[in-house]
Parts: sequence; structure tokens; C-alpha cells
Amino acid sequence: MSNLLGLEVKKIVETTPEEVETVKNWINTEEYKEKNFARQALVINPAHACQPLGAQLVAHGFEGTLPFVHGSQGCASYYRSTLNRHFREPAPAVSDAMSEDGAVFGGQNNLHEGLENAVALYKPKMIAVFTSCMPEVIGDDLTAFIKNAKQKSVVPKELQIPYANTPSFNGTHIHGYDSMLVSILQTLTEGKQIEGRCTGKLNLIPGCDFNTGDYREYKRILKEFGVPYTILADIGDTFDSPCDGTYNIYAGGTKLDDAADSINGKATIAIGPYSTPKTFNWVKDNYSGKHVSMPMPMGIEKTDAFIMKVAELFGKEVPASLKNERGRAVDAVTDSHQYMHGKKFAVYGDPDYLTGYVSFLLEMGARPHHILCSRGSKKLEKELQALLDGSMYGKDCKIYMNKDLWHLRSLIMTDPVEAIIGDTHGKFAARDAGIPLFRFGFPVFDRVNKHRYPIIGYQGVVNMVTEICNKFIDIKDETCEDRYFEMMR
Amino acid sequence: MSNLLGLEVKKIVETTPEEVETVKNWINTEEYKEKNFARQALVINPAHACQPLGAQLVAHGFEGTLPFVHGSQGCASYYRSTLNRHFREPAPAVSDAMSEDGAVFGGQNNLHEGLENAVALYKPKMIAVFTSCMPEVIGDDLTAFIKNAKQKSVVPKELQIPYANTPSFNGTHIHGYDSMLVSILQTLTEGKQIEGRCTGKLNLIPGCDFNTGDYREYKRILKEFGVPYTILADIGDTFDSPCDGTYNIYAGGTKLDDAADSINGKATIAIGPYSTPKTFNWVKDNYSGKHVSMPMPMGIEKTDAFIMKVAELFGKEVPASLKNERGRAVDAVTDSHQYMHGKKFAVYGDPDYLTGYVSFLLEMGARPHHILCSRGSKKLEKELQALLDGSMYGKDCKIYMNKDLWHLRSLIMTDPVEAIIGDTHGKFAARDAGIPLFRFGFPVFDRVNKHRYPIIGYQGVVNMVTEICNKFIDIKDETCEDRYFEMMR
Amino acid sequence: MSDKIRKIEGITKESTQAMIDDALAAYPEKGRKKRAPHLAPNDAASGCASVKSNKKTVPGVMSARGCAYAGAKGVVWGPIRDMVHVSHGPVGCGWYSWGTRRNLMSGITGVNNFAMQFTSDFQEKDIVYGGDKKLAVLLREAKELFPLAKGISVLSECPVGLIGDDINSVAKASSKELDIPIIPCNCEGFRGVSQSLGHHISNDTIRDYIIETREFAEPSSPYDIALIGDYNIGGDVWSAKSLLEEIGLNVKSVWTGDGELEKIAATHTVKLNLIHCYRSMNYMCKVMEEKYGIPWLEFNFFGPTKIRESLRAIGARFDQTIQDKVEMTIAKYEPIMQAIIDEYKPRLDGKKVMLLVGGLRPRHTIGAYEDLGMDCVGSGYEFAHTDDYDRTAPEMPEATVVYDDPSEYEFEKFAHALKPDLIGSGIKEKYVFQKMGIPFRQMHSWDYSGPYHGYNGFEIFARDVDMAVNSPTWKLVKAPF
Amino acid sequence: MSDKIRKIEGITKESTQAMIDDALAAYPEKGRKKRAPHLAPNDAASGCASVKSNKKTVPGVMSARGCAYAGAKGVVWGPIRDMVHVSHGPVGCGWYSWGTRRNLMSGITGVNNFAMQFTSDFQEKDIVYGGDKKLAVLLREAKELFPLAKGISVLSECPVGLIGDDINSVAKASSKELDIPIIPCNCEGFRGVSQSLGHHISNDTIRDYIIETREFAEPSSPYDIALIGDYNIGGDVWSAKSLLEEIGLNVKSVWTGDGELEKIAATHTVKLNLIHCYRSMNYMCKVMEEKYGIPWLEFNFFGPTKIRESLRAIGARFDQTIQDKVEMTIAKYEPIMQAIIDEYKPRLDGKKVMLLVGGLRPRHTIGAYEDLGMDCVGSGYEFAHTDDYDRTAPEMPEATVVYDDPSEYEFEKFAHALKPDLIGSGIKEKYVFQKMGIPFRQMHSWDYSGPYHGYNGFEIFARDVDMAVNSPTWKLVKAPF
Repeated sequence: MSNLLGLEVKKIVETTPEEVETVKNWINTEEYKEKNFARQALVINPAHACQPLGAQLVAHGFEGTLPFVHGSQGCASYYRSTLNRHFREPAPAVSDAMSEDGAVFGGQNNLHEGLENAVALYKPKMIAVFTSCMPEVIGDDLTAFIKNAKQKSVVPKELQIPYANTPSFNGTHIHGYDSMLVSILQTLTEGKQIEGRCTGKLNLIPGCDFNTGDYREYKRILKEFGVPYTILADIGDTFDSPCDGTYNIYAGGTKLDDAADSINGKATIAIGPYSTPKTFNWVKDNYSGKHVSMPMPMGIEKTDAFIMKVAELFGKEVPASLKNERGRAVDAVTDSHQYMHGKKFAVYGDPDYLTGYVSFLLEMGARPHHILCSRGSKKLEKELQALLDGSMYGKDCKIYMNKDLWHLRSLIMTDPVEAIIGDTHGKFAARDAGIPLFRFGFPVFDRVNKHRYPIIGYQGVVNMVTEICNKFIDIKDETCEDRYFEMMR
Repeated sequence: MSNLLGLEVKKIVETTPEEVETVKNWINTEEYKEKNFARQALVINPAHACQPLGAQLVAHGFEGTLPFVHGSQGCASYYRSTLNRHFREPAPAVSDAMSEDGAVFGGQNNLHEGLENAVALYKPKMIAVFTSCMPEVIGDDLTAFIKNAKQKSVVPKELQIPYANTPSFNGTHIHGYDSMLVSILQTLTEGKQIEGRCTGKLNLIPGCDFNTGDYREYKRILKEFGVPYTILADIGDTFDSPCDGTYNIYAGGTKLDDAADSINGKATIAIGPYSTPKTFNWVKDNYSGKHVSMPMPMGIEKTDAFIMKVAELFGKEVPASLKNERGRAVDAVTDSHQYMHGKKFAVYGDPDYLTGYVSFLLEMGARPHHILCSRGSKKLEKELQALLDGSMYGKDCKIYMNKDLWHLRSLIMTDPVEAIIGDTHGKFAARDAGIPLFRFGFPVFDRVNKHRYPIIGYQGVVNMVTEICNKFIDIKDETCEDRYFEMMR
Repeated sequence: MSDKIRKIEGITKESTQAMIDDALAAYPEKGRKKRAPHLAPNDAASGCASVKSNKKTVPGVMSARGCAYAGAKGVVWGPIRDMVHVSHGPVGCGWYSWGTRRNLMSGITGVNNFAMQFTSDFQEKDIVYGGDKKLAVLLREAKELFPLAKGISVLSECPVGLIGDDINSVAKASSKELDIPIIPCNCEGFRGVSQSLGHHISNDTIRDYIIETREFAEPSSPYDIALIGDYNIGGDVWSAKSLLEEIGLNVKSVWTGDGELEKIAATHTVKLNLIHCYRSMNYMCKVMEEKYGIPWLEFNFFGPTKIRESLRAIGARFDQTIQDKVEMTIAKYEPIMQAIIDEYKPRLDGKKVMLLVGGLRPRHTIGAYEDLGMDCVGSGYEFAHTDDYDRTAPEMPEATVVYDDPSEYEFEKFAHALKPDLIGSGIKEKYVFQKMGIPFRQMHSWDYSGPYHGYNGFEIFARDVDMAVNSPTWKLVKAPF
Repeated sequence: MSDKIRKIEGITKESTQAMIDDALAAYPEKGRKKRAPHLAPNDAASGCASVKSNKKTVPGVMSARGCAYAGAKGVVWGPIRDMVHVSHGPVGCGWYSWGTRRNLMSGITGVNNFAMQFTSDFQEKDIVYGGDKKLAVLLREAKELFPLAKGISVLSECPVGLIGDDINSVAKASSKELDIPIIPCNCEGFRGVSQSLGHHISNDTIRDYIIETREFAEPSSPYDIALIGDYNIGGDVWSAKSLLEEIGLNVKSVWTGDGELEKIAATHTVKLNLIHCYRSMNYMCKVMEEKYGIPWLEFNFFGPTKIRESLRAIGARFDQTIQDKVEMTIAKYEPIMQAIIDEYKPRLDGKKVMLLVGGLRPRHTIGAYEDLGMDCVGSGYEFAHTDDYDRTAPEMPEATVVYDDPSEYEFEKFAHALKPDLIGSGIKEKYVFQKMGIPFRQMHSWDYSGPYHGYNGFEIFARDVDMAVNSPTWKLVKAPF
């Protein structure tokens, strides 16, 4: 026996079609669901990525900023390819390619050589360093490493190199987003606070939002208001840049000066409390002006809250154009409520998206029957339950924290719903259950331009209502008997 | 035998399933197609309405204007319900309910009583009168009738009552649009031309366009240009008004003063040459400033032409924002060309929509294989053929003038294509052929909000590319074997 | 229900009349005089019409009425599935009525059902030189391209009657030539006051050209009936028919929902005509009673109360076997209906509904709303006649407003005054009232839902009414800023 | 083709070297010194590598390389359909590689194929206290929830190797306890220089834990072969396998596209190993040759020219029956291929393509491009070794640039200089070059198309290349204002 397992040589025994059929049915049963939910160690089809991906998203949101992964080169390629596939856009980022020797001696040499080469080749205005597993496990001291790099003038003194510890073994990409954002703001605003100075601007922190359409929508709303603004971590152009014959490695992002001056802003709204807690707490203690943390403005009511907060913070009337826009969104909602009323949905995604989906569905009289977050918290569960309790359509809806999409599959196969709101990863469960999947979350690899159509704001409501209702009508047209196939829907 | 037919009483003979099966297959054959195309008298499933519907659309495009059907009440209810179903919006219009006595004595009494009641109840700023079959057949003299109404002070002297002869037995709704528009402009601008006065504005005539999103898109583009404008026949708000608890019978439309002053405009662009020939010719002879007739700006190239014409007419650079927007549309197009390349389409609709569809498809490398207009012209055929000749993808595409959707059914059942671009009426042929239908035209009764998403301009390109590509991918996901069902598309 | 007279708190003859006068105030003298007799408080006890009706539409007031062609092609002929219905004249009328009435049909479109848009597409030259020659060619083409069609109808649009064409003789000649029934119907839109004349002309055309030209192949039975005046809106016929069959009756033919020409032609052999829409088909019921001695019975399949009454009334016309089945059927469905009422009534009790539909439903559906605890605070018809309004008086609560062919102006004024929780009317009214934040259900087309007839219909009706009235979306209408 | 040395007009050793030097100019001293040996003009005649390779990635230059875990899980283990592949460590690595490589699989997901994302989802406490206990529990859960799995692989991510876990012993114990093969693979991402070490570790793991643990049930035949190094991207294995079967061979097992563990385990009994991707699987070919005397043959199924050469080379290893079938198959497909070439070559003749893919395709696909008349003006690998570059020299035209693990900076500079009509590389490069208006095809994932292997693959490849190069959308890139 030449293999280490010491197993005797067996004849190949093919699995029989009957066995396949039995198991195929078994995995849809209540019994299987119990076993599945009894899992303690194995995670199957989780619906979140790891911290550094969120950090890279933030880095892409600043002018001339090069994301720099201190750790294995494989991580950088994985974060880049994920963002390429979601946005269908370039996602330039470098790593300092730590390997075995880094495990022994630490990553300082890699970092220094990496910084030197990156500056030479890509001439960044800022380098945002964040860590993948290796340096976190071996405990690299990045503060020191970066200080030494400047001392050894590996990089120009004045080059700003914020860094964040983004260990993959706790939290998800939204926590990496938070850590990197607060570090960048701390670095850029250092020494920039001027007593009595007020930029008169709103600092808007969109939170860990992978929809470029949302960034454009925030800007359009603020322009209608006549409120000057700085978006902090603006990927609206970086990941939706023109194709005009030239490649611009830094295609957008918040101007560094604006970010620096943001500490003197009139007010700061941090959208998405679950992906900006650290940032918001630091801003509250360090930024002048008022500070508000608000949920993602998905649905009419949450958009109203956002609009009214901007009006309140800047002492402005809500402009007629936005009132009108609200009326048109409510018109779309009342005109098509019959296509969504009472329909059961399974929804999963990042916490800030989830509170948005649930509010939107309840507003429409639809029922978020299974609500699942693969990395949730008590706080999130309480907030979601409060939303459910506030509507008769929330009655027999249930919340599942820290469950994965294989759990979700058991749920929808044993307690069927009419559709899933999530991202590309939900397509397997949706196909098994024979129901449509609405790709409002992240990542979306298998459709085009989903990230260009906002899901926040009044226009976001119209976009979601249109996609959901028209898909339900498509299905009716495609599956009804001939005698029920008709002109009117 | 008590019936007039003199037929002897027969036993009921049910059609046999075999007979049904035979005929079911027969109507998909080449032989049937020949018979079908040999039709001289019977029209089946035509893809156009009659003139007065277009006239009513124009009337809704002017501030405080009440559409007034001189003829049978049934017509008004039909035009109103058609517009209600397409826009899911109110469509207030009155008729003077001509009936048998009208046939004998003419419709003057009806007209006068109708005008009096309409003014009293609905207090219009203008009444746009147009005719359905009866007055056209019996030859009512509306000029005289309206003059007499004013003389008998049935209506206030100063109330403007433009009218148009819109006989249903020639042309289609786009010709009614033209007649009513030119009549309204003639009425409003009468005596308003002032030597040397220039409003500095662009008069934009959108043509017979049933997409409210397009009107908003034209306005947004002109606002980005900083070019002041007057949209002539602006239904953008009339048929997309807010739901805020109050019903406003006149919810939008071009301000009458603006329309009056438009004769002194800096330039006039008439979009859609097939639905505005009379209007454009009259404008050319009577309006100051420059005059241009252009096709509907569907697709990148036709939008470029429109943008450059506005720039040229107003001596302005194309703003960076629009250049950027163009780049993002080209980005969407190049990023998803693989989902449309080489795909065969059947397209039908109004002439101005058709030239737009064909340009857009050829630009994408797709093939407008069957091009059908149920009321086309030699001129249209030549223009479409020129588009086809300008691209290798136009090679074996064919144009069918004055054919109906039952002809189209024969075409796609004998010479299959992958999709249809048209309107709700194409759903029966699409279902028989098992292919998707893209509802970019008019009317759309069986989906929601299609008219809110522009199909003109750069954003129109992104909207059409997104809907078409994502539907093709939907079909691939829904029909592929399990082993080809995958994350990436 | 219809025996006890209900009252609505706050609604008296005086309050209703004041509301009416307020609406009429805006009219010019002549208009007000014409309209006044058509608006009145309901006199529940009188059992007779409180308003005038079936009068010429007042010009310029924005009436909801359609025309004779709409009554003929839209209501009566369109639903007959195995005929080619030719809209004879310009392209518009057929195009506007193509598939918009939701009279669903079995079969394969273009093969053995013809839910399509056939027209002679009149051009100028047809107006000038007449359309008869074109009609003859067209009939030949229709026969050739649709061999399984059992007949062809030629439905005149306005110009045909004005240019002196003679479609009757063309139909006669072509019918012989093509050996297929070709039915001319002179339903020019300018004739009469509303859709109603179109129904009447069509009933006469069935009398003159169709009835008694066919016989059923199978032997007749004592339980043979015909379902008259059900047009299969959203599948109503399929629901009503299955219920009638459940109580043991043979529904030999349906006028005209999912209708078959030959079965309509053989209806003179049934034992009883059951008529749902009295307005559109009472004519032929009377003809069949006179000529063939077939009794007819009006019935109402909206809501468990009316269904129970109707089933028992129908049962009374037959023997014990049928009556036993009636009781068994009622016993079987009533618990299901009660469960529906228990689920929805708590959220609908005491809510107010206003109705404006065509010729039947403004009275016929009130029972179903009341089964859900709702009150009808106003109703009226587009094209009813006095006999309809007579039947309406007992169905509506005392002193509630009755409006015949109301203008949009009047309907809006009444809605502002009465503040209904739901309005049931048509597509032309839907978005006017939804803009005001008033929930609305289309009661012509069941708002693309249905069926609403029969027991399974009530389940769908109740769900839809609750959805409309209690949709949380209405709470969004008032902006918080 | 590979014998005759091709030249590209305007490309000389000097011009290429100048281009390289210009790119290197931007580097700091140390970076330039490290990079220079990895960029060189091709020496077609020499038949040996013109560049250094398989060296540590230079930090900070934006290399396209992945890591050892990607080579193990992504390339070798992932495609095996009937095993549960556990990404052992934090959630990221498994999530980023979930379904993104397009190694398609037969069977029903979650039942008898496991194209899913299994992970131990390491948290802080697993780093601090070790993950071995958790692994044991996890393996039990996997066995229970997926009874039809033929085996479980445990693929280490970075932390596992750093915290001293002993997955080998856990695997051994659990394998006995659960009576199922559990294969530990120490492919921590920080090991080695690229994906390549991941392939190597995985080959060793197959050697140590899998090969020779199974036997085929059916008797062996002289025509038994194994298809090595085909990962069924977009269905490549299904296309290659059908072609090999058409020439009479029995494809007993596939390494590892749509792979089955037990068949891989029984591969030691085949007569010949046919290897497509030399880089990732040459290790086990050598092992099987040494231990079981199985000869192996590199072959190339890209494009008719290479397919013909390969089929004949394969045929030569077998008897006349096979060789006759080879000739028959070539005769059958070549006309079809010629028709494809006739359709697309006119629009592709003389067009220039630049390639940057993983470890095989930068040389292996050149033949297919040349069959369409295109010229390769530059190529290079992410993680090839010297023996790959030796094989590349004869495939590329004289003096064209060869780049080993090029940075995005270098690749952009070369593209600007060479102005290719098409670039074939990966998702990280695609949109960079499309922004420049340069047509692009992903040559890792076939841009979600494929298969590209074999005769039916060439048809799809040719259509896609023509679509990309000649899409009219590129004409829109330059704005007219």
C-alpha cells in the first residue's frame, strides 16, 4: 500500500441513481433542516467576505489613492478580481507579496520594497495600507514599519500612508471598511481642524455601499437641495468611469483636500450604522458641526427621514423638485402595490442593506418572511424585529443571525417564499426553489449594470418596485395556461 | 326557419383535436406565410392606432389644455382608456357626444353645448378640438362652428380653441399628433412674432413620444448644456404626476406663454421627422432662428448627433458632464457587447422609433433581421435600408412596410429570431415563438413603469442594453442544463 | 339583505340632495337642467328608480360612456371565441378594444380561438367609393386563413352607416359563397346613447341570424340550462359554470363568455335561461321566452349571501335532486366563505364604498361588499335603464346618492363629500381617485384579477378588496414635509 | 507551424529590448534589477527560455499572481465534483474562489456534486487556541450532511500554517472515524512564489493519499487513457473527452475537470496519460511514469492545426484501429474547421494579439490564433517555470516580447507600444485595456463562454475572437466632440 491512509484498495462503486434521488429529496426535508441548523463548525455558502475587501473599497474612494495589501499577493488578486467582476471596472491595488520569510522575519522588508516600487510605478497621492492574515497572525507593527520607511526615505516624507489592521478572522468586509475609513480620515484631517472655521458643507459617509448609482443619487439629491457636500469615500466615479480610449488608474474618489477640510464641516451624516460605527464615534468626538448616523435610505419612509435630516441640518425647505419626485415614487408604489402585496420574500445581505430591504417590503405590504444575515448581531436583530413589529405584514416573519445560504436553502425548501432579495450567491438556492432572485446586494457577477441603478432614495424605490413587479408579471405570462394569457396585467 | 340566413338546421359538430393540431402546425408553415402575405383587404393585429389618439397626446402636452373630441363619445373613452393603461395616469378629455341627429344636422349644436359645459366644469386655459370619424365623413366646418361659438359667446372670446381635422381613415396616431401640434402652435403664436426679438431659447419638439422618461432626459441634457429651452407639447409631467393626496386635472404641459413666445426662439429642433413633417415645415416658414429636423436620438451615434447639433446651434462646448456620461454609456456598451453580438431581432413600431431601434442594434453588432412598420412609407423604407447598408450586421435584414403583426408572426415562425422589440401587442407572437419581447414602444399595458425609463440619450442606451442583456442571461440561467448553471455570466 | 332597509349614519335625503345641488351648481343652466333628473337620493323602500336614465349624453361633461360599437363588439361579440370578429371601418375602434375587456377564452389563438384584432382598415378611398367590395375580399381571406372559425361577424364602425354601405347583403352573399355563417351587425358608434344600443342591436342580430340554426348533438336533459350575460371577465364563466354544474345542471351554452357560436345557435332547446347581466341580454331572454317558451331567471353570484339566495331560487325551478345538491353545495362552501369573512371583515367592517360601473355591477356587487361588512354610500351606472334602477333601489341603503351617467366632475364632487374608503369603477377613473389617496378597484376588469363570480370568485374578491383598502402604501401619500 | 520561425514586421530584438528598457526605466534600482531578467525578446530558434521565471514576486509592482491556496483549491481540488472541499481558515479565501473559475461539474449541487463554499470560518479564538478541534467537528458535520460525498479535502489557508495546527493528524483520525477519505493539503497562501507551489503540493497530496486506493470495476482495455490537466473551464473536458472517445480511446479518468475522486484514485491502471496543462500536473505524470510505468504525452487541443498534430501524435502511441479513427476524425472535422476559418479569417488576418495567462495558455493557444491568421506579438505567464518558457520559444514569432509575471505597469507599457488588436488575459486586466478601446477576451475563464478545447471549442473560440476584435462598439469609443 503506497498511500499514507492505510486504506485497502477498493473497487470503484458508482453512486446509484436511486441513492442520488433519495438524497436529493432528503435535503429538502424538515429533518435535514434540523441537522443543517444543528451545525456548530462547518459554514456552507456564507454571504460575506473578509475585512480587507471593505478596506480596499474605501481606498478606491479617495483621489489618487493606491490600495496596498500588506500580506500575501494572492489576497490582493482576490479582492481585485471580486471588485472587477462586480463593477466590470478596473480595481488597481498592490501587495507586498509576503511569503515564508515574512512568516519568520515579519513583513517590514516587503513593506518597504513594496512602498518604494508602488510610488515609483503608480505615483499615488496616498497609499492606504491594510493587512491580510499573515501580518495579523505574526503581529507586524505597521506603525513602526511605516515610520521606518519614512525615516529610511524609502518613500517621500509628506506621502500620506494611513493603515488599518483588517484581520480576516473577525467580522466581515463591512468592518474592514470602517477601520480603513476612520484611519484615512484621521490621517488626512490631522492638524487640519481650525477653530471657528466652517466649510458650510455636509460630509456624507455613504457606508459600505457597492452601488455606484447610489453615490450619484446622493449627489443629485444634495444638488437639488443646494447643499454643498463632500462624499467621504466616493467610489461613484472610480467604479463607473468612462470608456473614452484612455485608462486612468485613479478614475475618481474624494479630493484629499476636501477630505482633510471635512473635519471643519457644518454637519456629517454617516449612512449605514453597521459599517461605520468606529468612524462615526471618532467623527462625533473630533469633527465640528453636527453628527448623525442614519440607516441606508431604502424605501419611502427611510428616504423621507434622510431628506428631512438634510433639511433640518441646513435649515432648508425641501425643494419642490424633491417633493415632486417623492410624489412620483409614491405614485409608482400605489399604482403597482397589487403585484407585491402579501408576497413572501427571503432577504439576506449586509446589515445596512437588510434594514433597508425589510422597511421597503413592509411599506409595500409585502412580507420579509425569512431574514438572514451571515454575520449579524443582537443589535441588528433587535432593530429588524422592531421593524417587523411595526407592521401587520411582519407578523410571522423570522430573523436568522449568523446563518449561511445553505441554512437559507433549507428554510425556503421547507417554508416556501415567492422570491429572494440578495446577490449572485443566492442563485443556487433560488434555482432549487424555482423562484426569482432580485440582485440588489453585493456581489453581482452574473448580470450587467445592476450597480448603476440606485436602490436608495425615491428613484431607488421606483427601480426596486419596477424590477420586482415586472419579474412577477413575466413569470405569470411565461407560466400561465394559454386561456389565462392576456393583454392586460 | 326563423332566421334570415335560410340555412337549414345542422347538428353541432365539434372541431376535433386532430383538426386543431393540423391547423396549429399549418399556420407556422411557409405555405401559410405566402397566403398570409397575399392578403389584400383583411388587416390582422395592426400595430398602430388612429389619428385622434395622437392629437389627444399633443393636447395633454399644453398647460391647462382640455382635449375635446368633436364626434362620438365612444372615441374619447377609447383614447382616454388607452392613455390610462399605458401611463397608469389620468387622461381627462371630453367629447361633444355626436349621435344620429349629428349625422343629419352636423355637429354644431353638440360642439357649442360641449364647449359651454367643458368651460364651466373644467375651466381650461385652452381647448384643443380634434375630430373622429363622423364629422370628418359628414364634413363639419369647424372653423365656422368655433367662430359661431365665440360670436354666440357660448365661450369667452379670448379662450383659445385650436382645432385639427384628424380623420381616422388615413394615416395613424403620429399624423394626428402632427396636425394637432401645428394647429396649436399656429393658434398660440398668432401675432406673437416680434421683429428682432430672440428668446435665446431652444424650442424642442419631442415628436410623438409616449415615454415620459425621454422628456425628463431631454430637459436634463439641456440643463447640463445650460441651454434655456421650451419643450413643445411636454407630457413629461402630465403623464407622470405625483400622488400626494390631490387630483390636479391639468398636471403639467408647456406653459402657453412659452409656447406663444417660441416663435421668437433662437432655434427649433423637431425630433422625429415622421411625426412632425407638417409642424416642421410650418415652423421653418414662420419661426425665427434656425430649424432642424432630427431622428429620435436612440443609440450612441444618434445621441452624439443631437448633442453636437445643440452645441452647434448655441455655440457651446459639450459640457464635461455629458462627455463623461457618453463615456459611461460606451463603457456599458463595450462591457456587454458579448450578450447582444450577432443576435437576431424582429423590430416593429412607429417610424421614428424604428430608425432608433435599427441604429441602436447595428451599433451593438446585433441584427435587426425583420423590420416591420404597419403604416410605413417609401421614405422610411429608404432611410432604414440606408442604415442596414451601412453595417455588415444589416446584411440579410429585411424591411416590411404596411404589414401587420400577423404577418410578423409568420415571419418569426418561419425565419426565427432571438427577440422582438415592440410593445404589448407583440406578446402573442413572442409567446408562440418562445422568445422575449422588449417593450420599448407604445402601448405598454402589461408591465409597470416602462414609460418612466428613457430610451433616448446616453442613459437610454444604458437602459436598453441592461434590459436586453439581463433578459438573455435570465433565459440562459432558466433554461440551461444543471451542469451549465454557474456563478459567472 | 335586500328586504331590510339599511341606513348610513350621516346620510339623509337632504344631505344627499344638498351634495347633488352643490355639484350641479357648476353647470350652465341648460346642462344643469339636463343633469338634475339623473342624480337623486335612493328611495330604498319604493323599489323603483329614483333617477332618469338612458338619455343622450350631455356634450362636454366628460361622461364615462362608450358607444354602440363598444356594446356590440366589446361586450357581446368579442367574447365568442370561435368566430372571426371583423371591426369594419378605420383601424382605431378594433385596436382600442383589442384584449382590453379581459373576456378570457379557451383554445389556441389564431387556430380555434380568434382573440385578435381583425379590421378592414378603411382608408380615404373606402369612404369615397364604399367598402362593400373590400368586405367581400376580406371575408374570403378570413375564411382561408382561419379554416376552423365557426363564423364571421361584421361589426360596423361609424363611417359604414354614413356612406351607405350594405354589409347585410355582402354578408348574405359571402355566407353562401363561403358556406359559413357571416353575421352583419349595424352597431355604428354614433347610434343610440351608449353601449346599450349596441347590446340591443347584437341581441336582435342573434335573433335574426343565429338562434335556431343549430341543434345539440347529444340528447337534451331536464337539467339543460344556458348561462346568459356572463362574459368570462378574468374567468367568471369558468367559476360560475363549475358551481352550476356542482348543483347538477348542464350548462349547454354561455352567452357569450368563452362562447361557441353553434352552442349559442342551439340555445333555443334549453329548459331555463339563467341571466346574470340583465341589461345586456334581457332582450334575447324575452325573445326566447316568447318564441320557445324558455323561462328565464335573474341570479346573482357575487358574495355568499347572494349566491345562497340564487342557488335556492334556481333549485326551486328544478326537482328535489337539484335542490338537494343546492343545499349540499351551500353547506360545503359556506364554512370556507365564513373563514374568508372572518379573516377580512375585521379590517373592512364599516368601510364605505362608492361604485360606478356599466349596467349590472353597481347593484349586483353590493351584496358581496356587505358580506365583508362594507357599506355602499353611492352607486350609479354608465348606461342602465329604468328597469335597472328599479332593481337598484332595494339594494342600496336609504338616501344614498344614485347617479346615472355621472360626469367626472360630479363623481369627484361626491367622492370629496362622502370620503369613501374604496371606489369601484373603471380605468378612466382609477388614477384620478388614487391621486387623491383613495383606494380603488377596477370593477369592469377586476383590475386584472378575478374571477369574482361564484364561491372561488368571492375568495379572490375579498383578498383584493382588503389589499386595496388596507395596503400600507396609502399611508405614504401624505408627505411628512 | 512551430518548426518554421515567423517574423513580425517592425519587431526586432532591438525594438523589443528598447521597449523593455523603457518600461524598466520607471523602476527604482532594486526593482529594475529584479525585473530585467524576466523580460526579453523571444529567441524562436533556440528552443529555450529567454527569461528567468518562478521567482518571488517583487513587492508593490501589481503582479497578477495568486497564491498557493489558489493553485490548490482553485486549480486542482475545486474541479473534483464528488468531494467536499473545505477552505480551512477565515471566510475570505473560499468566498473569493466560490464559482469564479468556471470549472463546470455534472450532478446535482449539494447531492452528488459539491460546487459550493465550505469553510471553517476561523474566528479570533481559532487563531489563539488552534482550529484542530473545530476541524474534527466540521468533518463529522460534512459527512452527515453530504452522505454521497466520496471524500473531503482540507485545504489550509495562511493562518493554519502559522499557528501550528496539525490538520494531517486530524484528517487521519477523522478519515478512520468517518470511513471516508479525508485529504489534508498544506497549501497555505504564503508558501512559495505563486499558484504553482499549490499545484505541486496538491500533486504530492494525490500521490500520498489518493493514487492506488481504488481500482476500476470494469476490466482494463488497451485504449484506457487518463486526461490530465484539463479543468473543464466552460465545458472543455466534455469537448476534449468526446473527441478522444471519437478516436477510440477510453477516457478512464480526468484530472481534475468534472473529476471523480475514485477514478483519479484508480488512474494508476491506465495505459497512457495525456496531459494538456503541463505546468499544473507534470509532477504526477512523472510520478505515475516512475511508479506505474505509465507513459505520458503532452498534447494541444487549441485550433485545428494543433489538434491534428496532437491526434496523430496520440494515434502513434496506439494500434492501427486508433490511427484509422484519428484520420477519419480529422477528415470529418477539417472541412467544418475550414468553413469557420473561411468565415472569420478574412476579418482577422494579420491582426495582432498579446497574451498573459497562467501556466499553459500563453503558448498553447497561439496555434489557434494563427489558424485564424492572427500574429502573437507578445506573451508571458503568471507562474510558469523554465521548462514552460523552453516550450514557448518555438511557438512565438522571432524577437517578440516575452514577459514573466509582468506588472500591470509593464503590461500597459508594452500594449501602448505594440498596439495589439486583441489582448487575451484575465479579469484584473480586462477593463484596463477595454478603457483604452482595445478589444479583450478573458483567456482564463473564456469570458464566460467556451468550451475552447477540441473541434467544437474552436468554433466557439473563433466566433468569440471575431466578436471581440470586430465588434462595432469599439468604433464608439472615440467621442466626435
